[in-house]
Amino acid sequence: MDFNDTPQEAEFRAAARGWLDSNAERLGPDESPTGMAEGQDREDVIKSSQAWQARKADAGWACITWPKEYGGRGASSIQNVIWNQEEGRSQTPPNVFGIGQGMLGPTIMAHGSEAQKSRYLNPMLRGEEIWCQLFSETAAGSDLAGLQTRAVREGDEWVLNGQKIWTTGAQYCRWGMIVTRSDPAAQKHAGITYFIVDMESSGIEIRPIKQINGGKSFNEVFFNDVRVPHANVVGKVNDGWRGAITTLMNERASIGGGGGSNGFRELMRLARETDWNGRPALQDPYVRQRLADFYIRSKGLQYTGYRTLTALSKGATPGPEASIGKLVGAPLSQELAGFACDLQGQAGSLMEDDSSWQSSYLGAPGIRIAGGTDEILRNIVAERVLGLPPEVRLDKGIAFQDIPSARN
Amino acid sequence: MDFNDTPQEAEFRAAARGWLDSNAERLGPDESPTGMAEGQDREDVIKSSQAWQARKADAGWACITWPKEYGGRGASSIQNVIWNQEEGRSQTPPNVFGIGQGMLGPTIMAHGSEAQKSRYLNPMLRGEEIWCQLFSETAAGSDLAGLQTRAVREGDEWVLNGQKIWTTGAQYCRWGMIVTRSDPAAQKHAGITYFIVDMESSGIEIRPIKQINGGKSFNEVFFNDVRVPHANVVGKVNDGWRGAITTLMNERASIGGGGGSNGFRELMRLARETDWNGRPALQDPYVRQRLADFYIRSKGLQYTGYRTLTALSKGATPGPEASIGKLVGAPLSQELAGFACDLQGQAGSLMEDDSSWQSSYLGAPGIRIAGGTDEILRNIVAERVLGLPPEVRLDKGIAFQDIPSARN
Amino acid sequence: MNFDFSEEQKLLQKTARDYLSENAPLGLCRKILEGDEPYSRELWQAAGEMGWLGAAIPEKYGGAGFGHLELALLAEEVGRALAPIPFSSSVYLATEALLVAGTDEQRERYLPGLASGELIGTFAIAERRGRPTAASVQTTFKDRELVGVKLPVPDGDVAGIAIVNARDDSGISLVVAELDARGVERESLASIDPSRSLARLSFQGARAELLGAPGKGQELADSILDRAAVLMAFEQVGAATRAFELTKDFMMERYAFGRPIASFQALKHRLADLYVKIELARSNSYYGAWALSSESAELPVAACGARASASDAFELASQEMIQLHGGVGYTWEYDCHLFYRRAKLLGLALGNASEWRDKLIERLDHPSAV
Amino acid sequence: MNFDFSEEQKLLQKTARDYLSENAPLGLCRKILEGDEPYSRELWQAAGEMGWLGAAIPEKYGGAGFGHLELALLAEEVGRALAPIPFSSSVYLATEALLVAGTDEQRERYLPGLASGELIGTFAIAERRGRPTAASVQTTFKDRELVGVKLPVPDGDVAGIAIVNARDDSGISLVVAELDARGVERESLASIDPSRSLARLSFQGARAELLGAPGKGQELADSILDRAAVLMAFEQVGAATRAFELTKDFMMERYAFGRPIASFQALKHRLADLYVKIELARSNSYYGAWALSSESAELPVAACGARASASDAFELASQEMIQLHGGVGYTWEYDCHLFYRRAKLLGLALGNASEWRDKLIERLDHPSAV
Repeated sequence: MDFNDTPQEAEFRAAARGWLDSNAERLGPDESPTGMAEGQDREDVIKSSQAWQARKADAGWACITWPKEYGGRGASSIQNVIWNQEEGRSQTPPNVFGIGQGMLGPTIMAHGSEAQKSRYLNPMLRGEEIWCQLFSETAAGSDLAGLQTRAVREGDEWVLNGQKIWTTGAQYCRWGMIVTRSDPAAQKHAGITYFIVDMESSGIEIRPIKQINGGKSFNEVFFNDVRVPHANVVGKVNDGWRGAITTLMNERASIGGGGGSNGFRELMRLARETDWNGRPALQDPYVRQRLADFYIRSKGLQYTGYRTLTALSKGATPGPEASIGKLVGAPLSQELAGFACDLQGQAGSLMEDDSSWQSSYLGAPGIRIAGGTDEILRNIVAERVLGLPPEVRLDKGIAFQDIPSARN
Repeated sequence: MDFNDTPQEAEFRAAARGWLDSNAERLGPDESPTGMAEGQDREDVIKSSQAWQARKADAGWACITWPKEYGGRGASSIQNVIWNQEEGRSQTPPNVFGIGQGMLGPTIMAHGSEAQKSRYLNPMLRGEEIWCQLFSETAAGSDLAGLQTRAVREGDEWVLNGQKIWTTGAQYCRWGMIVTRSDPAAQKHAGITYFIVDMESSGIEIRPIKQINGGKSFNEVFFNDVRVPHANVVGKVNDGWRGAITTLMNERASIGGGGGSNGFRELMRLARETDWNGRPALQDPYVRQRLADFYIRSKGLQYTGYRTLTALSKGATPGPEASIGKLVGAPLSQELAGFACDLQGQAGSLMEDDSSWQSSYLGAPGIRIAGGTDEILRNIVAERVLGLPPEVRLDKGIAFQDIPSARN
Repeated sequence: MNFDFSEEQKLLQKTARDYLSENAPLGLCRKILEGDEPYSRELWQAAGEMGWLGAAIPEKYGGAGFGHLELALLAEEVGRALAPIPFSSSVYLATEALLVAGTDEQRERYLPGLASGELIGTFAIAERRGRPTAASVQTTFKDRELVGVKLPVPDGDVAGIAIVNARDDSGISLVVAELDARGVERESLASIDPSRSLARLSFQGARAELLGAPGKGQELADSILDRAAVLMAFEQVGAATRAFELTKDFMMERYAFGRPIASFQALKHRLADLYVKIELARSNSYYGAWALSSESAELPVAACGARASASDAFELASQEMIQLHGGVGYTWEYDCHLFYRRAKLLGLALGNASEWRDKLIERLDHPSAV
Repeated sequence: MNFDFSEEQKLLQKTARDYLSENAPLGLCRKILEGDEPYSRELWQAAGEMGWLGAAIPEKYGGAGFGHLELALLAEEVGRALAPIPFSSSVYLATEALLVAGTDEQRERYLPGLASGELIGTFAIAERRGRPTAASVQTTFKDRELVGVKLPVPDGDVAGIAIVNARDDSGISLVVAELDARGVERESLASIDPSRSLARLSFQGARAELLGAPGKGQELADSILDRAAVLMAFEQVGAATRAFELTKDFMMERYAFGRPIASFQALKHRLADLYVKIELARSNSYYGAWALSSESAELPVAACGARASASDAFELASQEMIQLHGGVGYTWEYDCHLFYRRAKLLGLALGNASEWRDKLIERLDHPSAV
């Protein structure tokens, strides 16, 4: 039991670090890479992000887990973690390609036609074209397969009508991948078709969604008679659920191990500096209990991440256990931020700036929902990790159009 | 808003107190009525209990909610509460008739034949015959209607075979009421017959169940070719579920308002007298938080009981809201006793006597299960109080014998 | 045993609910939250006209003279509506302070305006982050002049008077200060719930006068906070109940996997637990209302129980509301965040739930102090 | 990154598990619980022969010389089996105390017996109810004689030696006392978990000798408790995991309403939450094992995290075990209560979870004290 790389891992890390050190600035121990702030000029960010991606691609450091034939280096999961750690210690632009490179590219490799692979994968890898994922709908979130966006075939084209939601970066994406209902008379999972859609098509309207914390990183995307060539079907017609599953599995796999900071250190500082009933809050036994509980859960997650990394290092592939991270971490963030507000007494309701505890408290509920709610994650742990029986399903064995989707 | 009786209630209370004061000793403010302790001579207790019951019956104070025609006085729910309060302030023997008088008697009144009413109700009211309820089975607890004890008709008799569990007082009961499976080919709730059974019949074997705290207040009762006359069917053959529901509703209704002591005062004393890190535990802010939480939940229950009593006083009948009492109170008892153990430090694992915190901690899990588990109570609150949709049922619309009852 | 409100009291409550559902839908709260107005002047004026603001003020001071039980029910309705008005500051705090400690002259001077709504009052005691003690009060009162900074002061930007605790020769005293006078500077501060405003009040030699006996400021403040705590508990229970109802309704309408999400057992149990938590808070609040209205010696203990349980219930209800709505619950467009913000604001306004729990045990331990 | 045990270590663990499932089914725990024997002598002897008791004792003192990582895995198995033996007292506490503070002569005198099992050791520090401090120690050590009462002392009825903290001229010191000597009286006390015994030890001028430097008793005790905390955490995680597995299996087999109760969503979510809690405790315990085995300066912090989370996880697992078994879980006949009792006993043995959480923040706040 130790925290060192294996010799092979150390060698890989040295190579990665070597290239990074000659191409980017190393961050100091307390620095973080630049994020994409609200209001920052988006075009500039994208340009610098694309420039960095091209540089990596030229040197063979882009999409390292992709097979060599598509421009990657066939790296293992643990090598990917090491690369991400090292890149995270360098001053690099925010990455806006994750959804394409991490989730959609692998889907195209698995289910796409040869023509699709040769047209789309390389520009995706080089960051020349940015991709978005058009999955959730207002009435199809946790129950994604309940999606209702319609696709109707007309000759060599398909006509799409409907509405997607929670689409990251729709405004600056060149391509999207969309799951649609192509046969409402088939059973729920059997009438879904998966398309590549040109985001510049006419009939697409993109509206930003304002979140409760004022942020606008997501969009609604409306499809109004949008025409898509038949050649853009990924996999087979009415068999799109299989491809969607591949995308979702890759989403899960892209959750890294480790568990970053959730503000515990800052909370300790707050407790040290805040007067509570005549002494520093950190001296109050009740405050201590709460803080200790946060620390223990947060470290428990971090060390669970170490166990996952160890398994990856031994050749395992990421499994549903990764769900624990979000299931524990998201409510923890909310409790921790809420407690920090409480610790400030009446001043805890002052909304100071975007990096305040109040801001975290407003942002936290979103983390408990996005990318799988607490409840869906508990189902995943219960069914896929523990092997408990699935939910009783009332939506199986009947045509999609006959499944109740609203009262009466 | 006040805590006084209405004039009518005050009048009733005065009458009750008047009779009690001339027939029993009034308890001091810190005294409790004698309970039935483990190991006490049971026969003596029963005899004194029967003597007291007969005295009440002679004076018209037995089963006061029963209609006058059966020997009661047709008292209202609030009058019953007042009577119980006043009787509780007198030195009286433990009551061993509750199951019969509170649950089974009303069932016989509602569903029994005239012959049954005239034979059984009066001796029940006078305490001359004690009754038990034979409902739960090892594999039919929360799902009571899954019961498997068989009843097969042979001419004018029925033959019972099976096993009941959690029967209180089976050893000293003269009669029992038992729900049985009379038609396994019918749907689950449609093949159940309800009987009055003579507990002195041959073929009945009673074995005490040892609980985890060492207590033995419950029994298993085995039925081995026990013969019951057809005249003892309560209600109609195969329609016993209706009667069982009546019994269960009366069980719920018999839960009194108010919420007794759960040891908070004793916990305060313990915290005052225990050293915790160099000062009395009661001075420790963390201990205070825990204590306050216990107090607030416990008082919240007590005041919820006051609200229920007020509704009764205005003529309402007890509803499923009463489930809150046990749902909150049972886990509270467990937490409170567990915390009291913890507060004693290492000495918290010493098992001192039957009234210790350790003993409460061992007894508490039973309270969370008996008479409806936490989970069943949450279902009741969700469905009957809040009107949420029922569980998806896989055991409807098919013959009982075809319902899966074990893996494969 | 009559642990319930009277028919007349319930009728008053129903009238208030009907009025608010007509005139103060959640859109009104949203309008204040998104706009520049600090509170809804129309609603405030109407509340004054209907006698709500003076519900506990005797008629001789221009009030409606109802009493505290009636006021508690009105507070519940204000909570249900998330009404964007300085009700708690002016009614539970400033008005109660004057009722508890004011001279007849002071009452005559201020109560009629507070009752009509022409005057808004507030209670300014916080000075810095954390849980204050008597020893931590820095504001001074000397030669009838206040010097110091109070923040955050709820509704301090719109109030005409503030009850302030300050250090003087005799210890801590309460004083009343007129905020439009010389020597007072106000600054609006951003609030986690912009439908309710917060401010910084700087007193630079502002004139003020004693409220109650000198040196009794801590005891008086505690007593005023106890009264406000009960009323605030009703406001919180009202808001929690509304959050619960909206969530339940949404879950009955929203389908997933072919059935209403309210039919999933894990979610049913969550709703059951939330319901129970709110009901216990309601019962504790009832007890607080009884103690307040009957001037019972149990008020200090009852206030702690009501306040702590109502704060916890509303906070949980607001969190569950977003979570059980799922993605749409996290959008600005849905109303969930109005509840989430308000829960945090109210939960901190008079000291957080853990402070009240701590006080509870302190008071139970020293019944003489009650 | 290799945050896992080695294949050799896992093999040792598997051997232990196989041995225990053959020779120490839950019936063995029940036999001790119901009978008069204080512990299973057969199992104890076997544990000595297999090298478990001396896993962390160097070979030159008669130990197996494996190390603390191996010992941690053995502790997990002892926990899984609810083994009715004085393992924690003798191995985690007395043995570790001698390894940390013993002179070479003391080690030679005691460690071979502790390794073989011929000698049982314990750690006697509690004197009364509550959370002790250095100032509350009443037992005295003067002229090489101990005077005072320790209770409860785990396995004090069967131990041959006890490490005792006592007050002497230099403050608090640790001493080692032989319990069969003159001046020692023992009395067995009823335990909430009769499969593990508790005793009162009265020292009436019993001979004892210093263990470690005089006046360093508090620091030494803290250090020994940290080491024991990590090992105990593994024992607790092992027991919690077994409770979880048995409960899950039961719920898969037990049908209600025509389906396994493990298919009801509310219960599935409860199991998921319990699983997660146990896994986090396991991860914290791994970190503790790393810190212990590598003599890291992080041990004092890591021990707190491991101990607190493992105590909470086992306690919850034992409570959920009964609840999710329903009625039969509350019968003496089923094994649930064996876990419920053991969880309380172990949870209190080295100080309860809240004490360790408190220590954790104290230590994080003063890294110099680490």
